[in-house]
Amino acid sequence: MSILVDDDTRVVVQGITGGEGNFHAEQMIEYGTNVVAGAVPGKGGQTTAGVPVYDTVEEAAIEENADASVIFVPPAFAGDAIFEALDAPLDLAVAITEGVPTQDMAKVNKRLSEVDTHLIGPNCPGIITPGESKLGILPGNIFSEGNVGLVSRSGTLTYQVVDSLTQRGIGQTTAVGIGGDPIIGTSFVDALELFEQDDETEAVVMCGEIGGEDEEEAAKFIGEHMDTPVAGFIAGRTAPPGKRMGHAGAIVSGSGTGTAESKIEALNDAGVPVGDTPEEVADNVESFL
Amino acid sequence: MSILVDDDTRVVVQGITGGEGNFHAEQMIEYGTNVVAGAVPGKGGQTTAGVPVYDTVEEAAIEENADASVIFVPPAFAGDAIFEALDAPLDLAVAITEGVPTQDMAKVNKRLSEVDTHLIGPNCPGIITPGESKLGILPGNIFSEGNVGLVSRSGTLTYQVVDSLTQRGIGQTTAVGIGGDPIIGTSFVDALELFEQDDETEAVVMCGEIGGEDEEEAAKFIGEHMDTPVAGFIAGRTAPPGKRMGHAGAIVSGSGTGTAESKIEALNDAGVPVGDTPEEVADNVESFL
Amino acid sequence: MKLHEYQAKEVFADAGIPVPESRLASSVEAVVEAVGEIGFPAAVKAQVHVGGRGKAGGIEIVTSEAEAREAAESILGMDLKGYTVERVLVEAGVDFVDELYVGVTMDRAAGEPVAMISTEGGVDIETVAEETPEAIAREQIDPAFGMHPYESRKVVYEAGVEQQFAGDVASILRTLFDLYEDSDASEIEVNPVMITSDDEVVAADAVMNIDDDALFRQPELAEMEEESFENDLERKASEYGFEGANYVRLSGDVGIIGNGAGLVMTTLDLVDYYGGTPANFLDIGGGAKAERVANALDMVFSDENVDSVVFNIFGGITRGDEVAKGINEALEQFDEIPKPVTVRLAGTRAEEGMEILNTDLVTVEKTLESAVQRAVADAAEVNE
Amino acid sequence: MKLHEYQAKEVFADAGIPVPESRLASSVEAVVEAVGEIGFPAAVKAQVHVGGRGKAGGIEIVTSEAEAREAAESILGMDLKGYTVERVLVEAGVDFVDELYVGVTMDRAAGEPVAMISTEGGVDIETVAEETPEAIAREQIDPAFGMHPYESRKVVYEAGVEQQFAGDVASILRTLFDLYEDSDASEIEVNPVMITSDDEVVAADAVMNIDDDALFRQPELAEMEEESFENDLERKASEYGFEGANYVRLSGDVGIIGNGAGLVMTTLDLVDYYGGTPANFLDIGGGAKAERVANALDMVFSDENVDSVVFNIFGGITRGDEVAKGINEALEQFDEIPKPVTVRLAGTRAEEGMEILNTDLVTVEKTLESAVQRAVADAAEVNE
Repeated sequence: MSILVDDDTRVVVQGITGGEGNFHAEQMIEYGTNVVAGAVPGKGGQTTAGVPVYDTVEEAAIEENADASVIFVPPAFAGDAIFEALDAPLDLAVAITEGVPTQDMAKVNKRLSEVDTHLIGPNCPGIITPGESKLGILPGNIFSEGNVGLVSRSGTLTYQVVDSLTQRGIGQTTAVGIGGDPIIGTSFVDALELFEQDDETEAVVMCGEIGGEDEEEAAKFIGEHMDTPVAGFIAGRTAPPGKRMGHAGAIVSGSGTGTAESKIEALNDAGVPVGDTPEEVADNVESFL
Repeated sequence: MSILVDDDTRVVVQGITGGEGNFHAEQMIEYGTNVVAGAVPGKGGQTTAGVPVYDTVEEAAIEENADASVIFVPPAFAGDAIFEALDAPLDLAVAITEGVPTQDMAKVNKRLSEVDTHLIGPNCPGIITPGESKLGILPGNIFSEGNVGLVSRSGTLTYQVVDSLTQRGIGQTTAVGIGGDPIIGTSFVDALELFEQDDETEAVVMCGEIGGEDEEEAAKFIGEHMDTPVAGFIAGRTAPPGKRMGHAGAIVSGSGTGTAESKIEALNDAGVPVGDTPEEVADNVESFL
Repeated sequence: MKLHEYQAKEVFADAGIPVPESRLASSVEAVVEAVGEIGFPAAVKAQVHVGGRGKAGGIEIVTSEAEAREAAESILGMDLKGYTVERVLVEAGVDFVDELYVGVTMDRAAGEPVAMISTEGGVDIETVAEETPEAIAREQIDPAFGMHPYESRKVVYEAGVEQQFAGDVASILRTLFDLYEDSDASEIEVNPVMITSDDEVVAADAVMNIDDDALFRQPELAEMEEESFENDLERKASEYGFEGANYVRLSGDVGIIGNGAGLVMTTLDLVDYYGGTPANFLDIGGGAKAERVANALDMVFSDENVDSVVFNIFGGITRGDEVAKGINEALEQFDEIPKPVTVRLAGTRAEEGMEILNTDLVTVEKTLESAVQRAVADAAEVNE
Repeated sequence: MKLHEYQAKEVFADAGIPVPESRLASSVEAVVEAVGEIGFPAAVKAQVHVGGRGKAGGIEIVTSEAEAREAAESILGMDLKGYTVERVLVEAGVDFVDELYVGVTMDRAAGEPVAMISTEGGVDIETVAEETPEAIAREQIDPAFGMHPYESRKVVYEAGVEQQFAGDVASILRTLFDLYEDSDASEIEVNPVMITSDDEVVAADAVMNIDDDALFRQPELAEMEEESFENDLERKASEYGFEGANYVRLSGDVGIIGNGAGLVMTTLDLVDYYGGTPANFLDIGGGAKAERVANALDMVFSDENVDSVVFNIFGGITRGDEVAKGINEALEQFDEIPKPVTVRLAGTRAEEGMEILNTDLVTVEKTLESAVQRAVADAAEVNE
């Protein structure tokens, strides 16, 4: 079992003819992902990375029965690409693009309330169900099949934790990078809910960071609705207020909301141990199994 | 029984300090309508037509338990006034204003899909449940209590038909003028559905006119879902294509859609007799009772 | 309000849509001068609000000064479906290899704008819509968001526009949609958009109708209205405030005045039902005072086709006594009543109104049916 | 990107929001000249991106030329919370009777903008938000529709703005919201909006932060960025393309470079955890090539506070060999390595990278923990 993606997921790559899109389409196919099409306006009829390219996502959905997309489209056009995926309609859209203007995402967020599509990202590494399907840029080789779910706002931090787990022989059901932007599609709560419902997921790792209140809401959800144990990590403990740390969403406001302390306290209150180092997180997961 | 409004309806008048708003607020109160407040930005704290005025509709809804509004606001501000009523939120908003820009109504229409409020109008005479409550500008004296429901795109045409009915001793449950604009809140189908559900309504008069496809949809609804008999009328049989007849919505497009013939045929097919004159409509209603 | 082709093209050009070079001309000499500047071939196009100008002889392609002069002489002043041509647009001829239809209008049933493209351009799109509706690609646009770029591409590709031109056509569609919103248009269409022999994409015709109810916030477009009037009656209707199609001239001989669009339409229908022909639709609206009533009468009397007049008022907010006063005032100015007037008053203060009415000047009828019958009979008498 | 007060006020004034008359000055003489034109009283306000300028001595009210000169001499060149004041805004003093807070920002949890007004203006709004949140009226705005006029009125009335000024304040709020959308702002606030003794409503301060990710479509605002840099390091970061807060200077002595915001933050946290203090946050992003890596090293070396550097790379799309090449290239330029560098590589091509690295120039550590501990120890050694 897994969440959101598996062997059957039929993927269209938006922006497949671009450098990044092309490279990662090939990487995904190599990993075993069922990439069925590309979508790039004006490039319909071509073949790239061995799959047919269509001018619109809708055509790819109709002609190739695609039900998910991965979006490698420059920031200026990424909002539009997400709207196109939602309207196709697909079941899942994974937006890798970093640097999508926040107000574009506010509009996307409004549309998300009107449709049934899951959006992951933007500014995220994607989602992987080890051994089955990978949608995004995650390095497949560090993942292994197993029973731990993982959800994170950060890409490379995820790799760090996964690497520790895999080296200890602890595999993963699904790992999802939800992205580091202020407004994103799938939230911690959304992902945790799916992991809670997944029979094979026996423990979950949640890597949060400073900024926003998503971790606090997740803590509340864990406390009230989850039986599956969760091990936490929060990056950005040393970040001073008012300074954005790389991720557009990683900023402690002047009024002190979004601090690491608040998030760690909320998680601890919900019974979630929060590691001081990535290795400690792996220790905590090991103790659950 | 009745539809949408009755003795208990608590009405706020938007634009009550304007000439029309003030005059009709007094007329409504005189008729017995439960007018509980006015709402006019910048006039909060005043008393007009014997009721307190608030700066916002929300305040009127909270302070006076208003659940419906009648909107007498100039066209440039009417779209905003409707949004305010929907957001308050009220159960019913009746927009009397004529000349609301169509694109403002397209936006209102989108918002209507997101809320539970009934909107009647704009560009309509309002709604009346004889002997109980009147929201709008209809002349109360021509109506009488009884068992015939009436729905119409036109104001004075409604009066003409109601007058015939009342003179024959045939009273009305509720009469609703849905308005003559291309985009309106409550449609024929909406009103017919409510009349069908109303136990006291034994027959319905539906006065349509050229333009759009609302009458055709109503005919379909009547044929498939209504037991209550309906007598029809269609104004504008002699209107040439491409000429708008007063109402912004009353126009037969060049391609021939929205013609009186199409509407009459659809109604006849649904078993609805369509009178050639208003008197014939009254004859048809009389034959149902 | 309908813009003329030359007005709409000005708006298009300002928004960055490519249009052929052109000059407006209202004399033969101006046409000759214009072709001198523009070169040949050129099109001389009548500027009147009439569909199918080409078939009716309102558009000619000229390849020499002599032909231009000839075309100008034949088109300027010609009667085109009842309208006199006072202006022509002289436009550079376009050597095209393909024609598209591109338009934006309001889908009433959905309450949303709809964008349309068809590769069956250059012909009557309404015929296409009836006979081969699948040849028109349509995309409904959420009015809260406006048109997303992907939506413009979707409709372009669905219509089957060649890939080479897809970007340009999508860009024109987006600009048209933005104009549609920004100008409070009720309809914008370009038929045809031409693909030229050197692979340019050009708007060769232009239809742009503005929502009358939104002109108050479109001052630049409202200024164009004066030039868009086709005759004195339209100008007079605007001066009297019978705008927004509250006065519509028709071709019959019974003048009709009433309050409320539905009731006036019904009065027209009854004139027809009783064997007459309506000369106009005139809705004085709700709560009209005496002056407005008098203006309405003057409006209808000004139409030389009118042989009799019927007034049909059902008072709600309109008061019968005010209407009666207006009718008396208007008619008392005349030594002799120009056309027979029949009046039917009902509703608010109808009794008082009927008492006030000067029955030396008008005929009073009690019912709608009898009033219409009387007016039809009066008109028939004039025509005998 | 944060606009300076004088930049934001230019934007406000262009949008029609009333602001006091003002001049920008970067010398004492220019300040004296400015007060000569503007008159007294006047405010001399330091233009640096620091909160609480007033309390820190960065704002003075002057009532004579002598006072203006004195204020200019004291403020220009002063150190305000680590920033050197290079420019002051000289502004007409406003005689106010009341102060409001008016702002628009993004409500992250809701994913919608939120408009705020408080009658507790003029003081730190974040203190108000914590201590008396009910004193701030808030209204979430649907980003698809934008702000409806009624929404601006609602928040104005809910905040308890006096009816006399409600219209003007609502109008300022609507203009601010339109600016927020049109400028891709992440935050706009005016604190205070002043109600003057002659019943005018004036924006007396101005905060406007622009979404870095949207600067590509805000060319006019992007041009203001150059003037908004506070020091050479910020300018250098922008030149190297470490924009969007990928380089953030802090106050410690361990320089930190890594790939991916979460991992870099974690590295900072570990530096702290092991007893060190981070000098900066520097994220080279995904897939960095050798040149970018070299630039990152130069960036960190340029900070005089830095005593040691730790590189932490977990390669996904970033390749360890590329990173190693960049580190070698950067360090081989020096006769002597300016500060000790510790490198930890993991993930894609980490093995190859570790083989490439010149261990004469850097220390290689196998784990994140050991690398951080080493860098902390190196910095401690310098400070002994």
